[in-house]
Amino acid sequence: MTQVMLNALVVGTTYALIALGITIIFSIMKVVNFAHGQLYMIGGFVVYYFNVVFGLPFWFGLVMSFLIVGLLGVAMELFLFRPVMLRVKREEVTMLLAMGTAVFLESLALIVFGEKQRGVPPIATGIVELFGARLPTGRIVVIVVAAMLIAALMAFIGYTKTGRALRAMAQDREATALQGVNLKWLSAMGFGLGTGLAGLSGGLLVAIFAVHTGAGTAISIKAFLMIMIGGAGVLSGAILGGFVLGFLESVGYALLPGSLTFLIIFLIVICFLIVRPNGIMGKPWG
Amino acid sequence: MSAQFSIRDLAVSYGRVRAVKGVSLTAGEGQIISLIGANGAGKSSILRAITGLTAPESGEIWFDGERIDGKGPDQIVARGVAMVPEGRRIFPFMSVRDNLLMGAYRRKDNAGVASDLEGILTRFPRLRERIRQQAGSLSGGEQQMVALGRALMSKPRLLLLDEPSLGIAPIIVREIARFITSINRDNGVSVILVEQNSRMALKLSSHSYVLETGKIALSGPSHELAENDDVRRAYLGG
Amino acid sequence: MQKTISMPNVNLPQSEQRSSALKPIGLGLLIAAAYFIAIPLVFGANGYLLNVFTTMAAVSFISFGVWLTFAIGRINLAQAGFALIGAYVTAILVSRLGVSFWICLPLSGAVAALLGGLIGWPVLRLKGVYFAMITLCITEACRLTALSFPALTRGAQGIVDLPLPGELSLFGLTIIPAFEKGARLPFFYLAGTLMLLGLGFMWLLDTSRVGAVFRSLRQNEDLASSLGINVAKYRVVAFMVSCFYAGVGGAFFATLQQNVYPTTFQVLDSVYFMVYCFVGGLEFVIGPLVGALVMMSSFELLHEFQRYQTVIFSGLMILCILLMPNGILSVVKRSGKPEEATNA
Amino acid sequence: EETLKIGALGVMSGPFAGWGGVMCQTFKSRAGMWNDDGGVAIGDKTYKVEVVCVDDKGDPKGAQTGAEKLVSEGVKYIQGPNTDSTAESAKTVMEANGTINMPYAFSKSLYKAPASQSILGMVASYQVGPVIYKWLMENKGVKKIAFVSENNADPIKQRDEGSAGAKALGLEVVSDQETYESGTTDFFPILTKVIGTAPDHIVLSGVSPSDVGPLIKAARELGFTGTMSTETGQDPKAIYEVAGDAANGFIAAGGASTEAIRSDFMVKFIDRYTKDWGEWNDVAGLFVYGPEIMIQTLQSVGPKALEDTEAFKASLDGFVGKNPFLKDGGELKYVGRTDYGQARQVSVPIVVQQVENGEYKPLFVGKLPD
Amino acid sequence: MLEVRGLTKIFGGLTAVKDLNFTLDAGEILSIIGPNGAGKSTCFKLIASFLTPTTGTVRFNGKDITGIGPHAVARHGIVRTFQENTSFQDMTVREAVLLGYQKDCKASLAGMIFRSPRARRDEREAGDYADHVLDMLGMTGLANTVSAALPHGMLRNLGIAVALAARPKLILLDEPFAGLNSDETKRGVELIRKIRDEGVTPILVEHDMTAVMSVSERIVVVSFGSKIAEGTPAEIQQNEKVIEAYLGAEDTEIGL
Ligand SMILES: Nc1ncnc2c1ncn2[C@@H]1O[C@H](COP(=O)(O)OP(=O)(O)OP(=O)(O)O)[C@@H](O)[C@H]1O
Ligand SMILES: Nc1ncnc2c1ncn2[C@@H]1O[C@H](COP(=O)(O)OP(=O)(O)OP(=O)(O)O)[C@@H](O)[C@H]1O
Ligand SMILES: [Mg+2]
Ligand SMILES: [Mg+2]
Repeated sequence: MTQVMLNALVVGTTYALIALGITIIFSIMKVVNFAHGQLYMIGGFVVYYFNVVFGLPFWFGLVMSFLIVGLLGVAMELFLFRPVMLRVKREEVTMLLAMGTAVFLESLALIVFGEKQRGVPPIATGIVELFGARLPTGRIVVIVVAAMLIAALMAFIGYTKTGRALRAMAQDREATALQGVNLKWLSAMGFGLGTGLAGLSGGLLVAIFAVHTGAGTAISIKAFLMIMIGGAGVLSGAILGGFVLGFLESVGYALLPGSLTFLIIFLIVICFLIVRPNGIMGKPWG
Repeated sequence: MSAQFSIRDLAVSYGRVRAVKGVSLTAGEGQIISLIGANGAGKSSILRAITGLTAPESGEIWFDGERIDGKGPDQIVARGVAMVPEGRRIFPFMSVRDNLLMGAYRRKDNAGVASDLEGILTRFPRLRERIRQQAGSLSGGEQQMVALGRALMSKPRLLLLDEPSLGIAPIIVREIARFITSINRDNGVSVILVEQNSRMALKLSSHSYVLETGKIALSGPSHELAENDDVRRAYLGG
Repeated sequence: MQKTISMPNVNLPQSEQRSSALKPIGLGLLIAAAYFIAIPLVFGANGYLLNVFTTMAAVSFISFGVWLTFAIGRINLAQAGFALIGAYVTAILVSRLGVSFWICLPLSGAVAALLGGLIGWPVLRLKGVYFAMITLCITEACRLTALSFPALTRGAQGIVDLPLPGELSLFGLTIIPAFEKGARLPFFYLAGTLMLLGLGFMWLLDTSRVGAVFRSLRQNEDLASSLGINVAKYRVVAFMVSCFYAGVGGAFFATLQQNVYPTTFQVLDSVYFMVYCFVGGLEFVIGPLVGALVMMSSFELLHEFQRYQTVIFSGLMILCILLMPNGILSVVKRSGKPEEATNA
Repeated sequence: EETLKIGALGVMSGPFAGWGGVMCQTFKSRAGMWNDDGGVAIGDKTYKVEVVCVDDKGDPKGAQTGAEKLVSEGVKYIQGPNTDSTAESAKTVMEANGTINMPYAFSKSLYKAPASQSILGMVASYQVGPVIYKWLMENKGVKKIAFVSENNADPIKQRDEGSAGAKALGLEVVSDQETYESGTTDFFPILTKVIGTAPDHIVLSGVSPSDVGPLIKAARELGFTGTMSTETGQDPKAIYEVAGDAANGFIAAGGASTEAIRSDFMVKFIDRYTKDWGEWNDVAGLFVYGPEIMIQTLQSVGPKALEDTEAFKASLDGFVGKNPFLKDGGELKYVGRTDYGQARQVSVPIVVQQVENGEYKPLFVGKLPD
Repeated sequence: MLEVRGLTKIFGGLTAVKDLNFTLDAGEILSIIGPNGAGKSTCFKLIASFLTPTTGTVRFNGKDITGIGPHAVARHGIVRTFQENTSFQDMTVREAVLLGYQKDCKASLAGMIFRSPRARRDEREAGDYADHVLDMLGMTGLANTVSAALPHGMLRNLGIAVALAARPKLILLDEPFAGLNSDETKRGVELIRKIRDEGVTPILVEHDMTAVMSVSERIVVVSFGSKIAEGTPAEIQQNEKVIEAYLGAEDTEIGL
């Protein structure tokens, strides 16, 4: 059972990291970024290319995965989402745009990166035994880094001026503009931050998992599940949702037949949302 | 009295709807002027054009000898214009403190920000009690105080107020009125006040403009307008 | 200020509406005639094109349902799930009990609608992304259920080699002859008929008072309920109609492909049903049809580009959204009521 | 000079692009080699081979439309599709139009009468599975076996068949109900339970290429010391890259590209594929048999088969070709009478191999039942 | 006609409405006033069944209608308007008002879709009634304007028009004069009298004291969720508690 709990911790931390980026974008732009998984995947490939193909250090690749995918997000905001949002009658259209982007990125990645599964050399070797459970050192490094990233992001959003402005923008764009905030710049930055986090999580997790061009959609769907559980648009909700899903998945696999685990998780989520339509803490950026 | 602020021939349109059709007005430094007029007369549209939320169709807006129309809200705010928008528009899921600090977004002098925050909390003791509370859970009057305080945090030299008494209990309306006179008197902030409560508007301001369907129908010193028969009938209830 | 202008004839707007109703009906019949006669004449021998049109028609039929849920302001990603349910109902009844396809077709719709009603009742309280995501969960749950209960669905084995539709006769009179192996035309006509019936019903619904009520739900449920409109009832009705379309469409596809697998309809299908609505234009009843036509035909046309097909396809899709964010039809026909300057 | 248009229909985008995409690329590279040699001679004429790839996106509706498309372009011979559901949907078109296809899917109803147009282009999991298990019992002393698979139709079916095969051999199946969802990143949770049942051997049934590496790595990290295998073709480099040394000893069924057994011709093909697509993928070594035997059969039947697939089908029972990919050569023919009651399978050799430092080392080569 | 007994609503830890009691006779104009956040709107929501009270009952014409749901309450004849501007954004004024008539349509669902004679008759009746309502509110000229393009004041009127189209017996008006100038407010007051004369009993929540004092026949004052006073306008204006909590005293310095 220790192993199951440790699994839940690792899965939960990685999920929380994945859920953060999508939440940021959702809360500031009201865009459900269906391309999140694809950006995650690209982040993984960025690290792979820097680390394995170009032979540079993993950590350098990780920084690059944040920057490159973040810039990609800035471009997406400036050239795709903003012009469309200015002219749409029904804001759901942005969902369609995100979906188109997802398909585009995925098919492009298939041509550029090929169909194979990729991995990077281990960032740490050895395995720690804890009360009879096994925890590879690589995983420890990754979840520590992930936890630090999550904490840093929360601090940034919660206590810096820019973070405060991001939160404000999520609630009322016009009122935010009236405080002297340059919305154009800030929303591009916010979008970039969200996608950058997607890239970063993909880049970080490639160290213990692996990445391939088709991984995106499944990641996106899981990310949606997490933010639904936690409450769409709430940072702490995303983190909580990540941990809850990680826990459900690990414990579910341990106690139930594998084929029923996700069916039951889906049913739990459906029932839960019926009872609590806004997730655990559904308010924008509480 | 120098004209710190002036508008010339401003026109604002929403699609095919022409909301403001050639309005000119001026405000001197340290003056309170008011805009009154029927519903849909275009009062809010003028304020939105001044802060750059809505791009004017034509006309000029001058502030401190500089033309500011066509600039973005961020630049206009940076020049010392602040607005309390219609319906308060506070950030409901942020604490009162964060709401107030948002007002100081443009400012770099952290010490000054801290002391101004202190000043506002002293002026509105009720906000001090609720400093950590989410602003959305405050009552309407308290929210109005947050909106006013937030606008002041940017240290404006021109404050635009869009119907600050809307939906506010009479006792609080008086408090807001006192507040407007005091910041004008003590801090020398110029104010453009848009009000349906014409009595209040004419009392507080030195100069008033009466707007009808996007045009200025009447203007003059407020105490004179208050005596005008047409104004009395249409806006002061007899 | 405001003057009271009395309307000379209160019935005028209605009579106007009725005469203008003739135009779409005429247009519809014209399109139908063209579709049923011209396409077989021109492409009759080409199984591929007939198949494309068949699939397109059936897919747009299913998408009409999604369109209706958009009309009540819900992003519905459960459509593939209910299509899967419809497909399984038909497959099980046809293969195990030998029930006629012609009975199964509406029955599948009814079963899907019934299940949709049961699930929809609580779920429709959700709005926005929450509804979108929960319906996505429903689609996934349908696939997993099909996979996990082999006693009923044969699970991973799928139900294969379904018979083609037999003849439909009434009082000894053959209305529809039995489908022949490999013949594409019968399916083409069946799908076309479904599509036109589906479209016609949607149009009737949309222009009726019920359509207005649905639109009011999208714009403001609280206000609608304060007026005595049973919001819960109407949205469940809309959802059930939507599920009925899905069920019938699913049954059609099961028969067209003569097999059903848990993967026959999955999340991606739900997404595409929704995409067709968007691409055509959410304001227009015929939107899903136009969307499906444009998207599916352009994907087929881009086949030339081989491994760049999907990239170009999605690139064009993005471009299309950039240029026509309100759907293709919004460009063809300027929508909306005349904006009138107010004279306050 | 005429062209011979041949199709490839399969999933070439999305998570399973590794199947159909490689199938299409293999076919194109092989066709390029034929064309460089001046084309293939059938009867008196030589034909340039033109490969038309159609992406069905893994969607049964797409597979049907795609099959119709190929038929309408006059294609009579098709490689693919790659999954049961797409193959079943394409089947309706194949049977109605008399088109031959070679699915890489294991659903038996594709190959059993009354179906007659589909030929299984590879070794089915239920054929290679027992062979591997038997070898493991005899050489590694495996007694307890566990199965893990993705929660999807094809893998689950392969798992069920594998499990039945293992039981028939007298193995104790300690776990065969554990599945993971498509797109799982962390396999610790699912493997924790499987390893908890203390198997000697774990079979990854129908595992998608993207999941093998992570699965192996996770199993080893969880302290699993037994053996592992899969029945589908996998690329050893990719596995090694992800799992590192943990990948060593992993057993997979494969094509004929391992150094120890491949012919010079295979090397030439590998070079060609690498030149065309940038990197060799070992799965291509599986897909290359289909086009090969297809063309060889056409050559042996002659021009009439180009128009009429009945002639092609009639020749299946007697056809004997040669296998150019193995060092030892050998025959290529159609088998499947035991499993399907008619000759509807390519007699691909059962090459069982083991990963060693990113390369395959063959363990043994088996033969399909007739 | 309306009887509110022991109405209490608790949100989390906050008691928004506390043990509120009042009654209302048909044809009487009642106003509810009180400081911001006193629970006036919440009280309306409780009566209109948008919220379910924690305890207490609402009876209408002798029937218990507590918590039966907004549409059911509307069918009993109680319709509310909203404090914020609320409309069907994309509909024209007339379309919105037509929709208000929905609950009185007698055709079945299928009948409406397939245009049964009954449905066509409904449509005619709805049209006539909509025109009547628009005429009454002086909005006939705006019939074909899209709601979203209306100025604030007209939106408030539209809210009332749509509510009236539902043919209520009791109409709950939440700040109907907010943002109207005194001339418009005066006409609003007239309108309320007219509504009453047509047999619809209005209850108002309003901060515009001039209007409240002139239109109301009785006033209920709430503060922190409980009733602190009740009486005629004249009584209320003199009530110390009300002045302290709500009205305040004139400030000579600013002259208000
Ligand atoms: N976003 C918009 N789209 C279309 N028309 C608009 C929009 N905003 C305002 N209008 C129109 O512009 C005109 C002026 O509106 P504005 O809000 O400036 O008036 P106002 O004087 O502030 O009125 P109020 O007292 O109601 O606040 C109105 O006729 C209104 O219908
Ligand atoms: N859904 C809710 N959840 C939590 N608190 C609420 C909710 N609705 C209202 N409240 C609180 O209940 C109290 C009463 O609110 P209400 O809206 O009834 O006041 P009001 O008397 O209408 O004030 P105003 O005159 O400003 O409109 C307020 O403190 C408000 O914050
Ligand atoms: Mg205004
Ligand atoms: Mg209120």
